[in-house]
Amino acid sequence: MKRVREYVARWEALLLVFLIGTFVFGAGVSRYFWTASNISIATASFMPVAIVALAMTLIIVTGEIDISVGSIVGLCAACLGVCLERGLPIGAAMPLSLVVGALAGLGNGVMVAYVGLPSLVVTIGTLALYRGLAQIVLRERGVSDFPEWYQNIGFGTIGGSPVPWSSLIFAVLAIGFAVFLHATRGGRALYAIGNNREAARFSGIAVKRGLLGLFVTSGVMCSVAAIVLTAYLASARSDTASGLELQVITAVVLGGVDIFGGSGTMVGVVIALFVLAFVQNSLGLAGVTPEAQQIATGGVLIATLSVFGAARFVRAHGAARGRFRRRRPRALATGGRPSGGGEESVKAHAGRE
Amino acid sequence: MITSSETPTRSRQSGGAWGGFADRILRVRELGLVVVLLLICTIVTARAPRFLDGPNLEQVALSATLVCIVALGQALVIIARQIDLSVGAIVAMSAFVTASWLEGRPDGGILTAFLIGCGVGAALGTGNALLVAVARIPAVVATLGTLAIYRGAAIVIARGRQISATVLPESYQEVAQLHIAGVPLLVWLALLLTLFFSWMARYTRLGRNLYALGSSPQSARVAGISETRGIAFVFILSGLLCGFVGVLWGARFGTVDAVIARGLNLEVISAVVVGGVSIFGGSGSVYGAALGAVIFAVLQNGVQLLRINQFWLDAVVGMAILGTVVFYMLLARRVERAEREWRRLATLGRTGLRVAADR
Amino acid sequence: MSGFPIEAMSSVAPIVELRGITKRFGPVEVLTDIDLSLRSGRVHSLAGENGAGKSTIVKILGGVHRPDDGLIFKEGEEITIHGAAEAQRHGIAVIHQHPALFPDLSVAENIFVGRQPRRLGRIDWVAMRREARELLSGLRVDVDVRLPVKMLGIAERQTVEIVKALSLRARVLVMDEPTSAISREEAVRLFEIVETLKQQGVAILFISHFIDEILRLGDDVTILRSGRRVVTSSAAELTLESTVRHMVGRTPEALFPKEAAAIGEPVVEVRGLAGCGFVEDVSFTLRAGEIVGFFGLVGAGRSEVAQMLFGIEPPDRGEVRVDGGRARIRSPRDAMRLGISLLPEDRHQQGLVLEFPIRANATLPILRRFTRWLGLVDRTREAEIAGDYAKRMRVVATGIEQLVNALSGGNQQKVLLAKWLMPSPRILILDQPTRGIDVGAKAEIHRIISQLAGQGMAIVLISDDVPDVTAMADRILVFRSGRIVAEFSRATVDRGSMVLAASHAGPDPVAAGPGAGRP
Amino acid sequence: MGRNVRVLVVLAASIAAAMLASDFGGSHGAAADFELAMVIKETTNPYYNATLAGAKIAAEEIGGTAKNYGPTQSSAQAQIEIINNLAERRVAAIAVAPSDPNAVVPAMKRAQKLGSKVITFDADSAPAGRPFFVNQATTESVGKFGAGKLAEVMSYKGKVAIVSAQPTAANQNAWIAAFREELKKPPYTSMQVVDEVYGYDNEQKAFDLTVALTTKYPDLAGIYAPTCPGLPAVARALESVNKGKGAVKLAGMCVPSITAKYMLDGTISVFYLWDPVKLGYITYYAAKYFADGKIQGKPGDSFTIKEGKWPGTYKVLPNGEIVTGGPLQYTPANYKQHEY
Repeated sequence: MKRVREYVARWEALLLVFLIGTFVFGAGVSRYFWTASNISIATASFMPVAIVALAMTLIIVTGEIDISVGSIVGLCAACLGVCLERGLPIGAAMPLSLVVGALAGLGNGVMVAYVGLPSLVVTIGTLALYRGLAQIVLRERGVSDFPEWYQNIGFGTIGGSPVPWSSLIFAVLAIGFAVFLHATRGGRALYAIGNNREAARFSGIAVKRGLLGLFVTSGVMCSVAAIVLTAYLASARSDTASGLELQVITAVVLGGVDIFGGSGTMVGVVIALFVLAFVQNSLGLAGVTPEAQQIATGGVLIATLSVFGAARFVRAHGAARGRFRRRRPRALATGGRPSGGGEESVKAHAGRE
Repeated sequence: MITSSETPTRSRQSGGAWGGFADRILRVRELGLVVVLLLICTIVTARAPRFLDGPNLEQVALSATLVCIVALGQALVIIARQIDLSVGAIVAMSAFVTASWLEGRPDGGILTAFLIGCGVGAALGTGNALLVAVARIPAVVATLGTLAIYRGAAIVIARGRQISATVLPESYQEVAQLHIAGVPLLVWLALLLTLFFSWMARYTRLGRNLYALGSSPQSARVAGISETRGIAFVFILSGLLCGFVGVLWGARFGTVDAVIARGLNLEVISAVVVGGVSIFGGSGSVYGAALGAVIFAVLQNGVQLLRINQFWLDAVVGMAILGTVVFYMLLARRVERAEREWRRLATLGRTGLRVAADR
Repeated sequence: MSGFPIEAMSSVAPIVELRGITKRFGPVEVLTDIDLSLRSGRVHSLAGENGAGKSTIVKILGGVHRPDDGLIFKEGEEITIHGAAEAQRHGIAVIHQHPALFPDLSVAENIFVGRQPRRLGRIDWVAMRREARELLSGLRVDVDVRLPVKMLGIAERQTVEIVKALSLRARVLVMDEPTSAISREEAVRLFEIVETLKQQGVAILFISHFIDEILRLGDDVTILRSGRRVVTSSAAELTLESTVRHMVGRTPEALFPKEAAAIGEPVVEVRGLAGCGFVEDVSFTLRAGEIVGFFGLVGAGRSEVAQMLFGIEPPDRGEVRVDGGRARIRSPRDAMRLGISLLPEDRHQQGLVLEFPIRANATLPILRRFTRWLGLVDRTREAEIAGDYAKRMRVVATGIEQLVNALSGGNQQKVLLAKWLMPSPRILILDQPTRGIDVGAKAEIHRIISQLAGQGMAIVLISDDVPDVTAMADRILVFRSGRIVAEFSRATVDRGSMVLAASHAGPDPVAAGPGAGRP
Repeated sequence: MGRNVRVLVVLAASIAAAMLASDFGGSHGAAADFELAMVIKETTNPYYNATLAGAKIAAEEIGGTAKNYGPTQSSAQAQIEIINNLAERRVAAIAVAPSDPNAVVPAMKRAQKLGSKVITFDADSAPAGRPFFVNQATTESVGKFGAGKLAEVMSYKGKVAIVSAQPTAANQNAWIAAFREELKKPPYTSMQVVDEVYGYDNEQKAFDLTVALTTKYPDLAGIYAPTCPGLPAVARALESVNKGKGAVKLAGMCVPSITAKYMLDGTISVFYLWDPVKLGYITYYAAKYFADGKIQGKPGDSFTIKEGKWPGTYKVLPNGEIVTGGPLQYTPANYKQHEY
């Protein structure tokens, strides 16, 4: 019992081994893998997904989901494109796209938190809606001619170093999100909501407002990702980032976040992001076709879930014996150990573990 | 004696005012769909009378059939409180496998082709079933994973090849052209399947068990309904129907490659949700999902005919999904409120004594 | 008073009989040497206070628990009941207070789920509805069998469950507190149904908190106390008073009764509070240093009043004054600002986040206090204070980082208490603080409550445990059907009349029909 | 816990062992041999099998290898990843057929910086990204050809609709622009373009849209469909509504292998493309010579193929293009010679 729990709790450690394994594998398949420029570009190419995954982690921790992220990125990219067409400087277009992202997230959030619809259905709807809006504003046009300094956000590196600008943005955001999730009141509240919404409400946590805030945050992060991705692509189009949600959710689940909410760490997700990025990169360097990479990604997702499924099964099995039960009240008065208040029984309890 | 035996004190006759009201509301979903469908048709016809032309209607119906058949399976999956995101990939896989089998056989073997397609579909559906029903991985992520795997595998198998009308047997392609009593065979097939699965969902214990599972898995366990078997059944069935559609796909479009039916999953889920199947399981009807598929087909054709810019289509679809779920939500709340109000009055004793009306 | 004459009792052989049943959980014996006979056409009522062992008997009959000692006979043959399916095979059906049905399926289907009548391989809906209708009308119940169950009230759902049991040819019906969650009128209907069932020859075990129901409905009555059978007798030989005496016992142990404390100024004044659908006209005053007991049965409105005061469910009408000023409480946070804490009834659903460690659970409502700039939590201080409180509550655990789901019920309750004391409330509402925990922990919690009152805290203690309330409370308000129906002071309290007030004794509600039984 | 650590150690060790067992640091001498990496729009399009076949013919003639790299579905982002990977592998030459002319430019520049020779073929990028573009046929010639031939079979009058691929596909947009431009000219004044729809490279969409077009314009006389997976679907849709076999004149561009049937039965009246095999062939030559330093890739440079399948002299035009040929119409007589 204890071992399985520890095992899951140490998911991050296992991921780290995976990551190291990936590096070993990458170095094995190509002598160009372990070069500064390759590490740099592999990192840069994954940053849009990574940025969106940060907010998605928070959403999944609360037990909700946002399928519409790819479309919000597309909508924000379209917004950047239209602004550029209209002659607006990119410096002004970026805040505007942040506002658009926030509004898109607000739409999701209101429907989920205040109208009370399931987030899966809402975001499937907005997945189509936001992509449609992007198509309406940008139609068949692809907008390019972004200024050089802006394009640098996507591809360029800081000074002479191999560190891409986008990874700097990600690093700052990731630290911010990790601190928020693990060290602040708000983060604690998210876990509480994900584990037991009712108890969170009884503890004075504003659940609805919290969820609304999360979806808005997700919208804003999508917008940041759109800014990075548009710079990376040097081009804004209505189909930007279609299918992004799949990679994002894969990364978050691989990172050890329970799809039902309540557990998972930002460190796990960040490591998982890098695992995915470098698995794809090394497979690419090895000349493996994209579809094989796709199969590999799907397989990794299924394998991860099987591990969690097994852990959950063991946990549920334990619950049947009155241990580690989740969400279900234990009838300790009539079953189990009626004299649990005593020092003795707790020792016995601990001893059994 | 405890009871004043001659007066049954409470009544909820279907003939009574309340019963009628409740019945009406319960039927509103499918009825509303028909109304919406007619409304869309009317609007489109008013602005573009050619909508009603024979060939156009026929083609709209044909477009609806493929989505419709997949939606039947998906409806049962969702009724059982699951979801299958891998449908498009299964369609592609079975279509490609079937087409490549047919490629060297100009003289047909159509029945075998159908068996192969359905077999591939059922096999892939079994994969989903194992993951969800046996390994207990949540359906959303499990089928998200298999979506990637199945699609990837299809592409690997196809190796960038397209199988076209040029090499496919004529008899196979004619399947899509056949008419019976002036109506295309495919439409008949979809109609038959819709009727069959509506019947199955309503008139067999198996079908009712799926509703029971979706409505309350805990109660189902108490009632001795096997969750594992129910979930496995719906996923395998969904796969099977996708396989069937895969075969029809090649016959209708004449060209098959590994990337066909991309995005079909969202299209199908939208049709099912708009068709009134609750995403939480347990309620909704199979023919509602079929109606949902028809509505989307008409909507797509209508957007074209009304010369609405094609770029608006996705937005319209998104609005349609959100609109219907909000509508169903409000409807459910309204029923609940009516119910609560009724209870309150009953508790206050004002309507507590209602004489039974005869049936 | 009802169907069969008393003399018939011995002449009818029992369908199911329990002999010398003993059940232990660990070292604690919860049932000792219980004999019980259920006879065709007779209602056997089971009475007893919380923890007397009633629900354990239900679980033994339903196949959830197996007795450690003793035998079960069915029509003279010894049987074992292992699991719900086996109970069903023996013709024993348990009607739970909250039936496990399928909310989206119709009444008819719920009755016949998994064994719908078929004709030519298809479900014969017409026959199914007809049979369902017949079964229901056999009980003289009139429910549209096509309605989905989610549109029915609890009473009607129970009826559906009963009909389902009958259609499964149940000969023994165990009704576990069926009336505690339904209205009086609905209860009256239920009794009519029970009467019909009797005539059909079903044996019924009826469990209730309502003594008048027990006496009126039961042909035989068994009264339990602390897992032992105190008396089995014909209902006619018992009176309300004697029943209560048997239930309560002569010298119930008082666990750490409240120490005297100076009672100060009024802190909370509630006038005409109404809401949650059925709570009406609740008024009371709460003073500093005072413990006010809310006594009543489940569903009487006690918890609802508490939740309205804490902003979980905003009231429809009424006025709440805190320290003389009118208070607007729209959310738990508003309530906490006014110095109100609520220790909720359901520890697992509403109280604790089971996957959190003790520390995080305890500090959840007041995390704000440990946050520095940007909302960062000061873990050191958090751990310090959480540890402090855990120590004061004498929580037994490996440390404050232990997850609460690994704690015993009593220790979980102490963590919950610590959680709600941390905001330093002036008004503390405790909803069943000692439910489901062992004696030692109970005494400790009582000690803490008493101390808190001594420090001038105003306390509401909600409980349906008679000795607890009488030992702890300075004043007791008795709730029934959403209203306060009686008030006792510490000096004048009499357990018997308290129990009677809570359980509908007064003008006879059953005989008087619908609408009666309300003050 | 101890068990845990052991599990991790064993896991790590086995991964390491697996890595070593696979050819760690093995022979990666590919850089010594010349490889032309052809970054295509999508791997599911048989057209690119033809260009690769051409490149392979050239490779036989002058040495080296050619290989296709591409996403399964047209996506600029996926192409960028691929170019980046190829650049990291220091592939000698990369020929790109960009999905988005601008998006690939930074990646192409980066690849050049890392030492690969990067050119475009089939579709052009923004000129900043490449020294030259191997063009199968000029945009104008493709559009003009379609317009002229379609007008001929339509007798220079009637309504024309266009079924395009992705709204963002630059190639298609350019051809369609040329097509529309051509139809504005005097001989075509009684022809009007009434609509343009996007089939998104999706058979189902193209099919449904064509049906809607024929309903919307009952007097529609012609359709121009310069989209490869789209054209067979358009043809099949016309047949399904009984407007096939020349009732509505259809002109389009695709490869014969998947489309010939509809040309043979008369549904497609004008069926053309260019020679993709030759495109691949010339691309390979140009890339190899460029990588070998035989040409600088500047306007005015030229190279000559003396012995080979398509001998001749090819010149980089002032606009940076090498044009390999022109539109090629497939007829029942010649389509069998074009096995792609």
